[in-house]
Amino acid sequence: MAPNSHGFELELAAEADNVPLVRHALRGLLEASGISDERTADIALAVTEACANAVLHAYHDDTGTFEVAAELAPGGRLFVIVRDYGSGMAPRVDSPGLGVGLPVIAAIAEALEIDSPDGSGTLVRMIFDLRADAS
Amino acid sequence: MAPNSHGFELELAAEADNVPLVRHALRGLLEASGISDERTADIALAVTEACANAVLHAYHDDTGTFEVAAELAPGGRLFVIVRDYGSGMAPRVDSPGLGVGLPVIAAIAEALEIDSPDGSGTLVRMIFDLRADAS
Amino acid sequence: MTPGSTILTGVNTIVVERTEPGVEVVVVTGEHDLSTAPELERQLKGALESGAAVCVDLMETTFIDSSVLRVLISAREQADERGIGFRVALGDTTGHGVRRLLELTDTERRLATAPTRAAAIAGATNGPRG
Amino acid sequence: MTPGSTILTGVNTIVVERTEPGVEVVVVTGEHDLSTAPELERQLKGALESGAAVCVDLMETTFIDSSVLRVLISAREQADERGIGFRVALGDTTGHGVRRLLELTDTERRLATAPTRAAAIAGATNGPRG
Ligand SMILES: Nc1ncnc2c1ncn2[C@@H]1O[C@H](COP(=O)(O)OP(=O)(O)O)[C@@H](O)[C@H]1O
Ligand SMILES: Nc1ncnc2c1ncn2[C@@H]1O[C@H](COP(=O)(O)OP(=O)(O)O)[C@@H](O)[C@H]1O
Repeated sequence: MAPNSHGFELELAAEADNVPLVRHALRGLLEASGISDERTADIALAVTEACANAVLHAYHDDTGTFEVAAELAPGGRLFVIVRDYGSGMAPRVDSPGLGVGLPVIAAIAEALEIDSPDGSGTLVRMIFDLRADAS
Repeated sequence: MAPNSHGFELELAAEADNVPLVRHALRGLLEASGISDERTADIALAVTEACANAVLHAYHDDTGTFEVAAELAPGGRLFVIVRDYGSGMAPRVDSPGLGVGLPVIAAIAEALEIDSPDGSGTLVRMIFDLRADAS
Repeated sequence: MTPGSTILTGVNTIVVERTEPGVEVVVVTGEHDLSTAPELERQLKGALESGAAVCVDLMETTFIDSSVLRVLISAREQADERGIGFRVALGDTTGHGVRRLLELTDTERRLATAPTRAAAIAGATNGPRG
Repeated sequence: MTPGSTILTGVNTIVVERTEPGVEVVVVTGEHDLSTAPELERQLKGALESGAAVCVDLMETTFIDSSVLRVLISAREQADERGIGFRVALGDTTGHGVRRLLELTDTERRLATAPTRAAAIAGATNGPRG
């Protein structure tokens, strides 16, 4: 759980109040690496949306946990994984959300990957380009 | 564009009437490979949703094309790529759709990957497990 | 927009039957997706404006995508708002592709389904919540 | 639900100011997401029920996620429905994280924005479409 200069890992209860903690860790990592504030804000948005999905959709009425791992990679990239052990991707026509979470992540990240390992929740992998002018 | 026993590639105008053609090619490929009707229907649904997104969201008022490539891989897997050259992922709060396309794909596919190569549309990669009992 | 996939599979049709009094039966056959969803929407709109109850027969439907599901859900909502009887016939002969989408999205109840066409017609003509 | 992130960044607050006659100014400071969206929703509901015009001040907001955007869009829609003046102040001091989400989702116009707090208050008190 201790951040270091290359990345961090967090394991958190799937509760809304824990999502700001993830942004805090992420900012710590990116600021130490000299990434622009703008790019940091973009990445914080995408990672927040992924965490929000784990909190809002993975566990229905149950409680559970989610994990976030971030790693700075050579070549100016950041890898982030958000994983839950909930229901797996469950499309809902009555989502309380705005429905823009996944497309927002896809628009900000260079690549978004969603795995649904059988019977063990959802794993969301994001790759971010850290150059300030990356879209 | 000719289907063969291992896969097919299609390049189509981004129009709704072309989406059934993709399912037709997909069924040809999967039937020849002895995949169960149930699993074929699941995969047809996921691929349809990806194509529908290229048709409905990529080009706004413009016209354009989309490409579909499918390949049977060793180990009982099917790789499918749906690519457009449109706006790139553009989250819309007023989408005319039901908003379940991406989660439906993620629920059916073993893995869903969305790349937004700078300035050249959206590339959606799906990996399907072909065993009949895969979820 | 014509049902462009007819040539591929032979029987992708949307037909409104008015053989039973007081109910319009919209029979959806074969596979349907964004290419035919607008036509289905038009037919359902007509049926909902007819004053009769509405039954959507999916017994011979092999495939639907989320565009079609959206049209069906919205028809059911409109029927409820206007107090029109509405049922969707979804049974053993309905294709796996249809059931799968309803299962994944947990929308079977939202559509007010009945297991046979006769049951759907009976349910629809008993009023919106009959 | 308390604004749980206050300890982290010091100033994530939602404060309703009633210093100007005829307008409730909901001042959103710092970063906000699903953890504070319900509180914002409650405050906006209260403001919309006060009978006054409503201004949401995002001049010192550094970050919002789509939960917060949903609450803002829905407040604007409710204001329009009830004929209540509504504006969102979104200016140079507003954080990049806020602008980025509005850009990506193309929702700036949908929120009825004004570039300063004064302009937002003036716009809101001139009526819903003033
Ligand atoms: N971690 C998850 N577990 C289960 N379902 C998920 C998860 N993430 C997303 N989903 C499903 O995908 C849908 C789309 O997610 P998103 O685009 O973020 O929109 P929203 O969360 O606003 O509905 C959600 O409504 C939900 O049904
Ligand atoms: N190929 C694409 N190009 C641009 N935007 C896309 C594309 N695919 C998806 N999107 C965006 O992602 C959103 C979510 O897609 P989806 O889950 O399929 O729901 P729906 O298509 O019903 O809105 C769409 O509303 C759209 O804004």
